[in-house]
Amino acid sequence: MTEADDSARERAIRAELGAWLDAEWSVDRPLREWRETLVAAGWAAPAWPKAWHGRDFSHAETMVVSRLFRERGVVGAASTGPRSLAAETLLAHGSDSLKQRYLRPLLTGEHSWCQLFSEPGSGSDLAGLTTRAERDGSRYVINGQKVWNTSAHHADFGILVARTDWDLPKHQGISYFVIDMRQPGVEVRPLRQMNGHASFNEVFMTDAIVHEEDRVGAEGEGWRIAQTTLSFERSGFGRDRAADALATRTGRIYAEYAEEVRIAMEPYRWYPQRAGRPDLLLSLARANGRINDPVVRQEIARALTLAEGARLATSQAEARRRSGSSDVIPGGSIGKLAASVIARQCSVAHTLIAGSHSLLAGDDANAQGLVAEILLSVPAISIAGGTDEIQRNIISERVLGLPKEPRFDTGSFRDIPRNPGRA
Amino acid sequence: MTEADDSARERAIRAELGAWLDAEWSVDRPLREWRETLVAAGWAAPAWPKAWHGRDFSHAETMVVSRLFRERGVVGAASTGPRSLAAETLLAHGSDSLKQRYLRPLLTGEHSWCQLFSEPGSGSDLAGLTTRAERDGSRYVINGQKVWNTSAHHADFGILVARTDWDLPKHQGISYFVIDMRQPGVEVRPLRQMNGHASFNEVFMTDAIVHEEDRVGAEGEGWRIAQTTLSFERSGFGRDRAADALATRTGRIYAEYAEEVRIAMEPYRWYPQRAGRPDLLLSLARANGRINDPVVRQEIARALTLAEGARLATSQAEARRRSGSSDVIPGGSIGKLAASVIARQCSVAHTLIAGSHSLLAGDDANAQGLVAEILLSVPAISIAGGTDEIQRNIISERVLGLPKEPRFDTGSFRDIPRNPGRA
Amino acid sequence: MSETGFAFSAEQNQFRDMVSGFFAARSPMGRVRELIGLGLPLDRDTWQALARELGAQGIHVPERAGGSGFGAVELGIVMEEMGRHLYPGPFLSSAVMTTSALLAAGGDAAEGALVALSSGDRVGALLIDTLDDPALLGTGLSVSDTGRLEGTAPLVPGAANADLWLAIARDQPSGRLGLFQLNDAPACQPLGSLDLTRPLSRVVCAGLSCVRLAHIDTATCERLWDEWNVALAHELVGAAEALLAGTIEYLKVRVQFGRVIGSFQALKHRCADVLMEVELAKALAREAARTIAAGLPARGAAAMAKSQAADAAMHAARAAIQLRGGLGFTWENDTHLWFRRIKSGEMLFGSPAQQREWLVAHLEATA
Amino acid sequence: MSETGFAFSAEQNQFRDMVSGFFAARSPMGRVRELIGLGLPLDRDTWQALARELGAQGIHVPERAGGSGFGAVELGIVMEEMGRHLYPGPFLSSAVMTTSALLAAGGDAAEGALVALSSGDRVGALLIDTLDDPALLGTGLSVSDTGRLEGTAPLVPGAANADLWLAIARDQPSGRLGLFQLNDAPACQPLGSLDLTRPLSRVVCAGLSCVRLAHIDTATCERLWDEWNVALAHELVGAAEALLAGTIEYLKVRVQFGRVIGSFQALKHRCADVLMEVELAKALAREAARTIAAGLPARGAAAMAKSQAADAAMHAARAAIQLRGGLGFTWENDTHLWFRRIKSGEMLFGSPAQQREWLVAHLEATA
Repeated sequence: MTEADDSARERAIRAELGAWLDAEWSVDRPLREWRETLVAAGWAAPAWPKAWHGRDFSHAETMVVSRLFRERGVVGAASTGPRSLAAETLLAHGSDSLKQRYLRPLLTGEHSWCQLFSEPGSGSDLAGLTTRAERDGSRYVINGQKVWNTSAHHADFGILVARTDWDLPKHQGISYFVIDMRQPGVEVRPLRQMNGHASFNEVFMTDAIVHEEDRVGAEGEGWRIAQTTLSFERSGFGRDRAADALATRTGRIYAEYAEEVRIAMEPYRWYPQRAGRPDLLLSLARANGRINDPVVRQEIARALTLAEGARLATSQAEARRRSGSSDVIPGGSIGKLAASVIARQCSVAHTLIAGSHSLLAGDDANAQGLVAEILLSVPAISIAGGTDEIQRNIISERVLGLPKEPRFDTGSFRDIPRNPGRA
Repeated sequence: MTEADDSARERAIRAELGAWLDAEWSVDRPLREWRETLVAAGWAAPAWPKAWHGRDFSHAETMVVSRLFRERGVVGAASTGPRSLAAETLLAHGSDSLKQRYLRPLLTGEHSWCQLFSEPGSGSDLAGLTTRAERDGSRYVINGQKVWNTSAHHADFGILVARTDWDLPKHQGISYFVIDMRQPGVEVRPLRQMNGHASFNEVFMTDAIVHEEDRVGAEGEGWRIAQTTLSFERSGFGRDRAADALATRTGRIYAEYAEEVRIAMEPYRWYPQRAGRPDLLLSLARANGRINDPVVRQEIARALTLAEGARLATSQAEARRRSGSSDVIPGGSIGKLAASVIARQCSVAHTLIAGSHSLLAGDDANAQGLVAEILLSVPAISIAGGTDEIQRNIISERVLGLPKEPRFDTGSFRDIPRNPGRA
Repeated sequence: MSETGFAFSAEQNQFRDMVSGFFAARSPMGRVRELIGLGLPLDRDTWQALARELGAQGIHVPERAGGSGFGAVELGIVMEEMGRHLYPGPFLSSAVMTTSALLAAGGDAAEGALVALSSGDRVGALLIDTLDDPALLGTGLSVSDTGRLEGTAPLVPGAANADLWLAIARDQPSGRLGLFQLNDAPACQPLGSLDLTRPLSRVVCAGLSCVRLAHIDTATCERLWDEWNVALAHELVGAAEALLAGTIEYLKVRVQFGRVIGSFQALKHRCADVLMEVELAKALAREAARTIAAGLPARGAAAMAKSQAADAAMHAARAAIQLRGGLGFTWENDTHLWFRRIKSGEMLFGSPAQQREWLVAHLEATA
Repeated sequence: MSETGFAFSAEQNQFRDMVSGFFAARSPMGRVRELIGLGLPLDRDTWQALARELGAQGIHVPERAGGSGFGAVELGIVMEEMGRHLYPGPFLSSAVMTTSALLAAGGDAAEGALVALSSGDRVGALLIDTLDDPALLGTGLSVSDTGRLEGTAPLVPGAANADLWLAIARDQPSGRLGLFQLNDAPACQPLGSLDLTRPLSRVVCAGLSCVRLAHIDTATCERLWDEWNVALAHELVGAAEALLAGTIEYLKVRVQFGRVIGSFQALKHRCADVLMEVELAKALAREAARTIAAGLPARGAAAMAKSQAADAAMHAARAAIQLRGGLGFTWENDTHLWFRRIKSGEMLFGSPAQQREWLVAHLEATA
């Protein structure tokens, strides 16, 4: 398309959507009811196929819709938490029956979702999972334990990977399911972290039931399908963070939306601290009277330099990608590894700045306890979402082309050494 | 023995040796002639067997001899360079013929020795050596290249490991030889390091000849015998460094001895710089006016703390060993790894102290060029005598009991992947 | 600095085994967790058994003052095992800080308090106006000419368990520093603390009646700081060794990708580095204790021991969390309790950076 | 600091390929070694071809002064490739230091010199009394009221090859800093230099006749320093990338213990860390060049770029030596030539620690 075409298309979308919003949008409507209308009209997820609540819009066209929503303060489809992961995976791999049953209530926010992938016995080695899905006629009986399940305590459904065949090689015996979380065989327990927050859950499945039609893809296709979920997760969920601002507006629908966001975002409250808060270093050093200490200044400068370097590396890579250059290092592993280094350097600097005040936590502490929360949260950043060690493997193998680690997990899964567990 | 016995024995030795020295020792004797006398009388290496120039003395008895030599300023047997390595190995594993031919001229200093172990293709993996020793009647024909051979350029003989059987597993096909360095098939080339010194050599062997009677031990025993040499090398050669002080005295024999020491020690001139010279940090910081810079002080303190910690760790381990405690971490790997960390930290501190003067080298530079030599020598300490990586393997496997690296070098040596080389 | 190394005697090694056995039996991690859950009340039985069976609280107190008559080396042994087992009693505040202050003050007046503390009958706390730098002592607490203590001790370890109170404050008429004993317990405000086994309080003193035990000079204050830092260095070493041992144990059994993760070279090498750092810290801590026990100047030795121990222990703690993956970040796993204790050990009585500055200042002053 | 990233244009990428190809063809390592062996004489053919074919020496000089009319971004490209190929010509001293000083001075008088330098006909050197800190400029060199330059420039890069001389000195009657052009070549004393591809000289000026091109102020001096540091940051990035690439190549072929050593996890991870550090340095260097090219204040950007580039490159150099084992420590292996160049890049115009101090000072001054 030429630029002229682009702008004609933009005007057309704005005209159609504008007229529709004039007719339908009101801050006084109940949130759920509004979203039913939105989904029915195909404006909830315009990038989705026409057959499934969407309009087959291009990325650029979808941006026009988001922009107009933002301008008019319109609340969009439910997109918080693992909902989007489930939606994208179902769209890509789900049967019509699955799409039929789950996509609409997912968009309206009627159903909340969670992700059941990691297990206590398989962290870095996700494909080593041992949760069992045993066929019993037209259903599967699920036994096993999952962990690090954000929002599982209020989820209606979960996307689940479990092992259906123990004789095949590890990646081939896995299947992908939608599981009903509101059944007796599923128990959700909160999992508290060292920083005191309980952002995750453990999920125990004991003879839990999944019906055959809730399997996504064929048996044994689970690992391949999970890659869709994981790559979407790595890309940052596609969540429209700009929409969070709506939560502060007044009006019935905003209040309901704010509550939805509050619940969904609760587990992520400490995430900024996990990254080390380089933004606070100078102001805290000033406030604590340490800004003129040359040793403190060195540590602050190190942190700020690393943080700015990582920010620029990302934005320049993005610009190169946009310009079609081939000089782009694939994957986010370098950024992820840098984030760990930055956060640790911030920890060092914050400790030095706070002095003996870093002994305190909570309301009694410096900066409303943020420094203590930083010190206790930073250790997570080099673990969650793939440890530093895994990132270094990826960088050295996929980017630098060094040989892979020798493998000890080929052949039938049954014969591979693994951690003792329930399954 | 009781303490009383000890002291009676000490008096007896001192009496016998004292009388002998009164008769024989003179600073005006030629060095070689004096040593012939010394060896003949069994005072050159009293710890050695009576059959081989010694007196079967215990460690304590030997110390009495050294002490008296020191008191009287007596020059002892030749012990510089790789001589001691050859001597200890021959004593432990050599045939009578070998001992007969080599031990005496080794003690008198008539013969100089070198060690031919490392190869360009096998550094960390010494047992992967590919120098060939092919039998030809009663002799072996040697082809291959050795490297890092200190003093090879003036050595008369070398202790050599070479492969005699390519079908056995790698450690089993190696044999140990004494090679005559003064033959046409042996070419010695100096090897210059990045710091400008040429302390080592490369040795090229092309159809060099070793006679059967110069094999040490049986064919295929080379690896086991080399362990004797290596463990003696790790223990620090057993060289009497206190004797170096004699080199500064006046008198004919001291002048000859000084020349012997000068030649032997030439390759080691830069070794103190390799260790980073923590002893110079404070004085250089004062001299350069940087002593009051808080950032410089941090780096100096780090270096001094590490150096003092390593010194104390060694001396405390020695004290525990003496006291018979089982709480002793085996091997010198921790100290070796610490030495690398200390030297690197010193590099950082020296650079910071010198500022733009660290751009200079040689006589024009700060501290007579020592800082430049430190910066250019420190990289060696984490490589020579076993890389940091090898030390960390040893510590984690032998001290911490973690599993060994998976092995890819079992089976016939012929089938193991190796570096391309001459052999 | 000594030329030759030293090794513990058979008696000292036996004492260490007893201390270690005591904590393993009387204060296992389950019990530590239980006490934390209860808000860390003093387990007086264990505290008194520690005094009765091991004489730990008075290990460095002369026998005439109710102690065992040993010194800094044996105190170091106790602290090292305390760090290893994460004992949560108020040992640092009572047996180290308060007791050392009393020993420094000397005299008959101090002796009564020493007897009470050594026997385990009383638990001491020391009010000071800084935990950072001995040079700042006396800038916040003062005693009027009528014997009234005024001012704030912003961070006081062990206050919640104390029933014998001392303070270092400035004697107002004379302007000299003194060690004072309080006649009544002050009001303590417990503070949210990073270290769950060693919580802090804020103590505001508004005219509390007290008596002066002794005047103390700047050199004595520095000496106290050195002693406390050396004790902490031992605790940090013990904590680091416990974490490393636990990490190794985990690496030997945890399987990923069909192999024990302890076979991955990057993980092995990280453990080797931690061990090396801890070994240097241990050597420095022991030498510093010996220096103090010999009555020699210990400024440099203490600074080196504390900075190396804190850095090594923080590395051990970070590795312990990282190498356990997500597990190490959970509340249920004990690793974070050590992480917190190590962080408090790191920052009490001067950060590693501060110690390094003191080291060079000391070397320059004595050059 | 920009909100969105930038990418090189197709023309800029093409220019980089040309520069890289030029050095690969005209200044391969064999030639670099040869020149070092000869005491590093100027290879005037290559120098002039560099000007003629690529316009490198005047890449950031306006067209009216004989240059190509580009800016700091393109200069950065040249420097990056120069670091990658270890070009040993006097580019930093002539095209960066001297040329930037002339550009800063401006005016007709400077233009003649700019034309001569851009064309490659002349090689410039700049006499300054410090390589550490712009605030120290003018403390050692001064010009008398009769136009005579006095004093010592203790460390002068590129002096041995120069035939056009400038100096920053203090104008004695007025006490103001100025940029001066010398009428005659001064006497140079070559110094033993760590960096074999960029040797230094000492220049003593005893009444050398010179003319003032312009007065310059402190802000201009700082700006020059920023530009030089940003150029060096690019060179350091190029050098680091060359070393990392060579190391990876070696790790892929070198066999020990029956396996390619690049399969050992500890070695792989070290390379990954170096790549990450270099990627951050590259991003900072490019952003800093863009900031300078846009005429924006670059104090912070330059400090970040230089400190990160120097640290990353030193890590790359240490890894390059270490991972080659003994080979990397030999004179015959080229690694040490990069090590030396990186060390000089690290220390010229302010060490990384100094850069960090400047960064915070700048942020505080503009907060």
